Amino acid sequence: MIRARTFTDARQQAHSNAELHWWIFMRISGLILMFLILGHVYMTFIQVSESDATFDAVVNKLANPAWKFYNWLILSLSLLHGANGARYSIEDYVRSRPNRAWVKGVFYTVIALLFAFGTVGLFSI
Amino acid sequence: MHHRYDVLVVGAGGAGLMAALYAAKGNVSVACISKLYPTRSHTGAAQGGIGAALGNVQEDHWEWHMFDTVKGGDYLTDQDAAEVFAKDIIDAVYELEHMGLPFSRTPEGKIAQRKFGGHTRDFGKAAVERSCYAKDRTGHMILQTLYQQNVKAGTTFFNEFHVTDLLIEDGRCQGLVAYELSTGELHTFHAKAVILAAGGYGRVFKITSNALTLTGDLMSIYYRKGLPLEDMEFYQFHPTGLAKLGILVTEGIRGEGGILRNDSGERFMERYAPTIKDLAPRDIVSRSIITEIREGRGVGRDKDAVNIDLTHLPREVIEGKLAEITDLARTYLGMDPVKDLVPIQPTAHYAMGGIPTNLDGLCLSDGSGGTVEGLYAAGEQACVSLHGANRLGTNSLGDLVVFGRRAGIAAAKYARQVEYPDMPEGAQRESVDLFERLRNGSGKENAAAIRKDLQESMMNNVGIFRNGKDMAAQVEILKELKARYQGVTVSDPSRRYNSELIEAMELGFMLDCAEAMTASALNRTESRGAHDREDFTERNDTDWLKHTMAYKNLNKADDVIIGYKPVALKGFTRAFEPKPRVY
Amino acid sequence: MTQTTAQASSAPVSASVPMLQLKVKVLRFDPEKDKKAYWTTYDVEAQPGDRVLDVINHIKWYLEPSLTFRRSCMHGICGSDAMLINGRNRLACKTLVRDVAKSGGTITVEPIRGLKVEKDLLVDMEPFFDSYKAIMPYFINESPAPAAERIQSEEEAERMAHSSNCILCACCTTSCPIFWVNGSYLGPAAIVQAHRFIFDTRDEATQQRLGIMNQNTGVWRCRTAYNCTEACPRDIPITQLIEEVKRAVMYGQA
Amino acid sequence: MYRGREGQWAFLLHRLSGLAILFYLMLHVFSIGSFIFGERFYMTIHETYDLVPFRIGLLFVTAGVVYHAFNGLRIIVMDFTGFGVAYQRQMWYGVMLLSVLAFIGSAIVVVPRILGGY
Ligand SMILES: Cc1cc2nc3c(=O)[nH]c(=O)nc-3n(C[C@H](O)[C@H](O)[C@H](O)COP(=O)(O)OP(=O)(O)OC[C@H]3O[C@@H](n4cnc5c(N)ncnc54)[C@H](O)[C@@H]3O)c2cc1C
Ligand code: HEM
Ligand code: SF4
Ligand code: F3S
Ligand code: FES
Repeated sequence: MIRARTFTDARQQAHSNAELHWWIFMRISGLILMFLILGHVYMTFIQVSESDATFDAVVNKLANPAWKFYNWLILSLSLLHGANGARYSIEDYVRSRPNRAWVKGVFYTVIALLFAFGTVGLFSI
Repeated sequence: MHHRYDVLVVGAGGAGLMAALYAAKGNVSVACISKLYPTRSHTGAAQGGIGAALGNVQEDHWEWHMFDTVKGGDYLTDQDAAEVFAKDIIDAVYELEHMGLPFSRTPEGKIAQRKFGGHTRDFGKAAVERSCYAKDRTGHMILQTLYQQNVKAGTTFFNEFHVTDLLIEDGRCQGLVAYELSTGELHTFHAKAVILAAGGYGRVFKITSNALTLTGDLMSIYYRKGLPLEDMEFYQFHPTGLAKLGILVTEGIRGEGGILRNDSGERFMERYAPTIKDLAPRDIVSRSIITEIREGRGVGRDKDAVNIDLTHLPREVIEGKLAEITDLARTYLGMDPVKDLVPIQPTAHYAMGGIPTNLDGLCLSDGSGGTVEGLYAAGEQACVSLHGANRLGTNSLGDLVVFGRRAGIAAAKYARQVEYPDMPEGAQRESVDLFERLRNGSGKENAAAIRKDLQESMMNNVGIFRNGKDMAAQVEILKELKARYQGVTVSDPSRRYNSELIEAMELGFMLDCAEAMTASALNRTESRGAHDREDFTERNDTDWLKHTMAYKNLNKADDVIIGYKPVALKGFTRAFEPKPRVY
Repeated sequence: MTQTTAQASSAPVSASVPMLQLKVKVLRFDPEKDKKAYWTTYDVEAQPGDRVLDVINHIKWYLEPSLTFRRSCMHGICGSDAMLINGRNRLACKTLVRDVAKSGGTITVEPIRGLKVEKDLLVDMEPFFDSYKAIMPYFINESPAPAAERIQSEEEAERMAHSSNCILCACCTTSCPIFWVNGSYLGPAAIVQAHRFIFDTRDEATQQRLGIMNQNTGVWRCRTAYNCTEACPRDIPITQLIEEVKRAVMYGQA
Repeated sequence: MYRGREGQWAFLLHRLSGLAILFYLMLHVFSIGSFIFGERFYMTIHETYDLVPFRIGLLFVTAGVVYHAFNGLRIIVMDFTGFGVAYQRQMWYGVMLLSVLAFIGSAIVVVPRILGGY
């Protein structure tokens, strides 16, 4: 047996634009990242292997404030973009409410720590 | 389980949903019980449109519509019903529009209308645009819109509940019993008023445009109480259904120039209707097709169809104007009407007869004004005698909304005035017995095999052509089938979702409908409207301008008592004298 | 069927059509007695032009009466018989045997995904209809109606041509990879219904419906996987409609 | 497995590549950022990246980035234009082509290095 939901039931749904804003953010940050990351990959492609990124090479390049900013933009945008993308997945696959809460909590903490760590690193050179 | 509602509606097709809406407006508690989810009801299959004299395209008046309905019904139509109908339907269509139904529009933005067989201006002078439509899915839109409005109104639905018995004592309906498919439980519903709107019973025929679930359940239940079924002999066959499948193909194919051909490619309509050939009326074409098939000139593996040939028409016409048949032929036959001949065959389509009611939908218990208090009926399963001996295209959808609404209003009004009737002792007894027998019998009969035999024999003997000999034979066949039915035992013991049990029960209902239909048809020794007898080819107004009322003889097995009811030959303000029905 | 017109008009249509020998593999489950769903294979003879539903009916009527599924209209209008046929969501009555198997071949039939299986091919449809009801699937216009119809142009009526065609069969929603894992997603069918009203010029509750679509469970969960569009038996361009609703929400909030 | 068509696989790959890149990014930020702990620590981490599995993994990450970036573009075009929905399939094949090219391109650079042992 079903009792049809009424007009007022349906109207009482909460209102928030958060999902819309995240949706727009994913597209805009994606567009910007597209240039930043493909540029980054292209420029560092010659190195290809992480071991080419020697201490000195990295330090030298990051001495330039423009590169600092470039890298910081990548860092923050891609972490936010990636974190929100991962949130989509968590909300889809982690179905039990309590589990979802702590998985999200741990995940956001890791992202925040990484962000702090990366920022400090970038600007401490 | 026990439930109690002021008004109960059985069936959630167009008629049931309309009745539920209006009953709810009458300030009473309402529940709708349906064996299908509401949107699965067969009202959704209707394509053509709903006729109303809006006059959006051309001048039109309700009097003209009333006349067409009466004439279309071969004067067996009750003219008071036709008058109420032709007036009310105008309002009802506007009301559907106000409920949001997405009608197709005229360039001025009004509801679009088109021509349809039998609808004329000026009492038969010329065709008129009267059918209001929403593309080629008017019924679908009506069903969806009415369901939506019920969701809005918060109607309580009991979906996938099969009504198995009506509780009627001393001429008063007290409620009903229903079987819940998901649990196998029987529920008793106690009510002040019950509205029946459970649709047709086309599945008694082998080839039909009706759904597998249209098995005449409530007609049979009514009939089992010794109450009458009216005009059961009138059953409409549509000439063009896809071969084997019975899926309806619009009349437009002939209108656009399609040609019917037999096995040798001959254009056989030249022999039956030399002047207008393939454009002859529905009944003549249906009869001609059947003659060809009977004389062995059919096509197909069983030689039981003829071809419709569109190959001479330009591709644009076929794909543009006949998009629907093109799509159906491609989907179901893998044939392209542009290149291939499409096999078609007449298909059982619509029951004019059913549970007799007065203009408010109140059920009649005999032919002389007796009623069943608190019991109402509407839709295809009811017979207000709007369609008489032959229904006009687009008048059924109108019937649903006009008389569904009237039944809803009347039932709510009645429910407000009365107390709950007492429930009878052991309300569920008959239903329990029915299921006990089907579950625990010892017979080995297969219900599907019996159903197949029923459908084939009805198609052959009480189909488009009827004669005394075949129908008398059918009476015997039905006796045999009913005897075999007693030997049906359901093999699936489960309680939940036991669809085998349901199908077996439905077969029992179908057998009853077939019995009443065959007896009524055998009894009427004339040809009128859809009832065509080879042994009595003329209409006979002196003896037969009356409705048939078929009663089950409760004292003698397999016996049907035939009674009659007068035809209302006058409306409230207009009346049309019976005349020969020529177009 | 590759016969020519000449043959079709003179020879019986299907006399020459051979019967196909098929194996029909059905995923069966009866919670009353089974712990797990299991496959059963039935040998069936069918004509190429038979519907898959005809074949399943045949199995039920003559081979395995307890086989359970929903069906009614037999021609794709009632929306009862959505099933997973050979790995895709289809209406069994709108799928022909010849399109899914050759003679000697196998047809697999499973219940649609993401809804609880009640018995064999029959699933619990309540969650599906609940999401339908959540979008306020009814016309709302509280201003007094005119005596006749509300005027609407042909173009405005055409805006609803696709969305109003939906028969609520659930082929789309149960083919959506997001819905499988996340039942709180309203799903494509509900969004199609919302589209029907959002783009109806006569309706006055557009903002409320856009508000519902704007929620976490609404239109933003769609990841444009297109399974819904491929599955729809009514050829509704569902993904396109969903994208239109996304834009309507976005511009509506701007 | 549901026999979906291009759109289903496009979605699945987009999600997988996105999560993979995120995972890589997290490692990358950690390792690059680790130079604040001094050169020794930094170089130790980076030597482990020289292992063959890491190098091959990088191939896939590169292809994944290219796929995710261009499919992201495809999604944006679908979201904002009717054209995008109509030609989503064709666009997806374009995206796949680019990803394969990127994979081959980086393989040309990386494989000799793996074989050459540096
Ligand atoms: C292919 C086709 C095309 C048509 N085209 C047109 C057209 O263009 N114009 C027109 O005017 N008419 C047309 N008709 C006729 C018209 O559509 C039908 O007569 C009409 O829809 C019947 O509506 P209904 O509400 O009486 O029953 P239905 O819509 O058939 O509904 C019956 C309801 O009763 C319920 N029910 C049945 N038995 C039980 C039970 N035992 N217990 C509980 N519930 C039960 C079912 O669940 C269902 O909800 C067409 C018919 C067909 C088949
Ligand atoms: C390079 C340019 C990039 C573009 C153009 C881009 C674009 C997009 C877009 C448009 C979406 C939304 C998809 C949808 O709503 O269906 C998305 C999702 C996502 N992106 Fe990116 N992105 C880029 C880079 C990245 C990076 C660097 C990461 C990782 C850190 C990342 C991780 C993700 C994840 C995890 C998702 C969620 C996937 C899903 O839910 O299906 N993206 N991306
Ligand atoms: S949109 Fe198509 S697939 Fe989805 S429920 Fe409606 S008709 Fe079925
Ligand atoms: S399948 Fe699902 S993700 Fe969107 S495009 Fe269809 S709803
Ligand atoms: S049985 Fe009605 S849609 Fe298939």
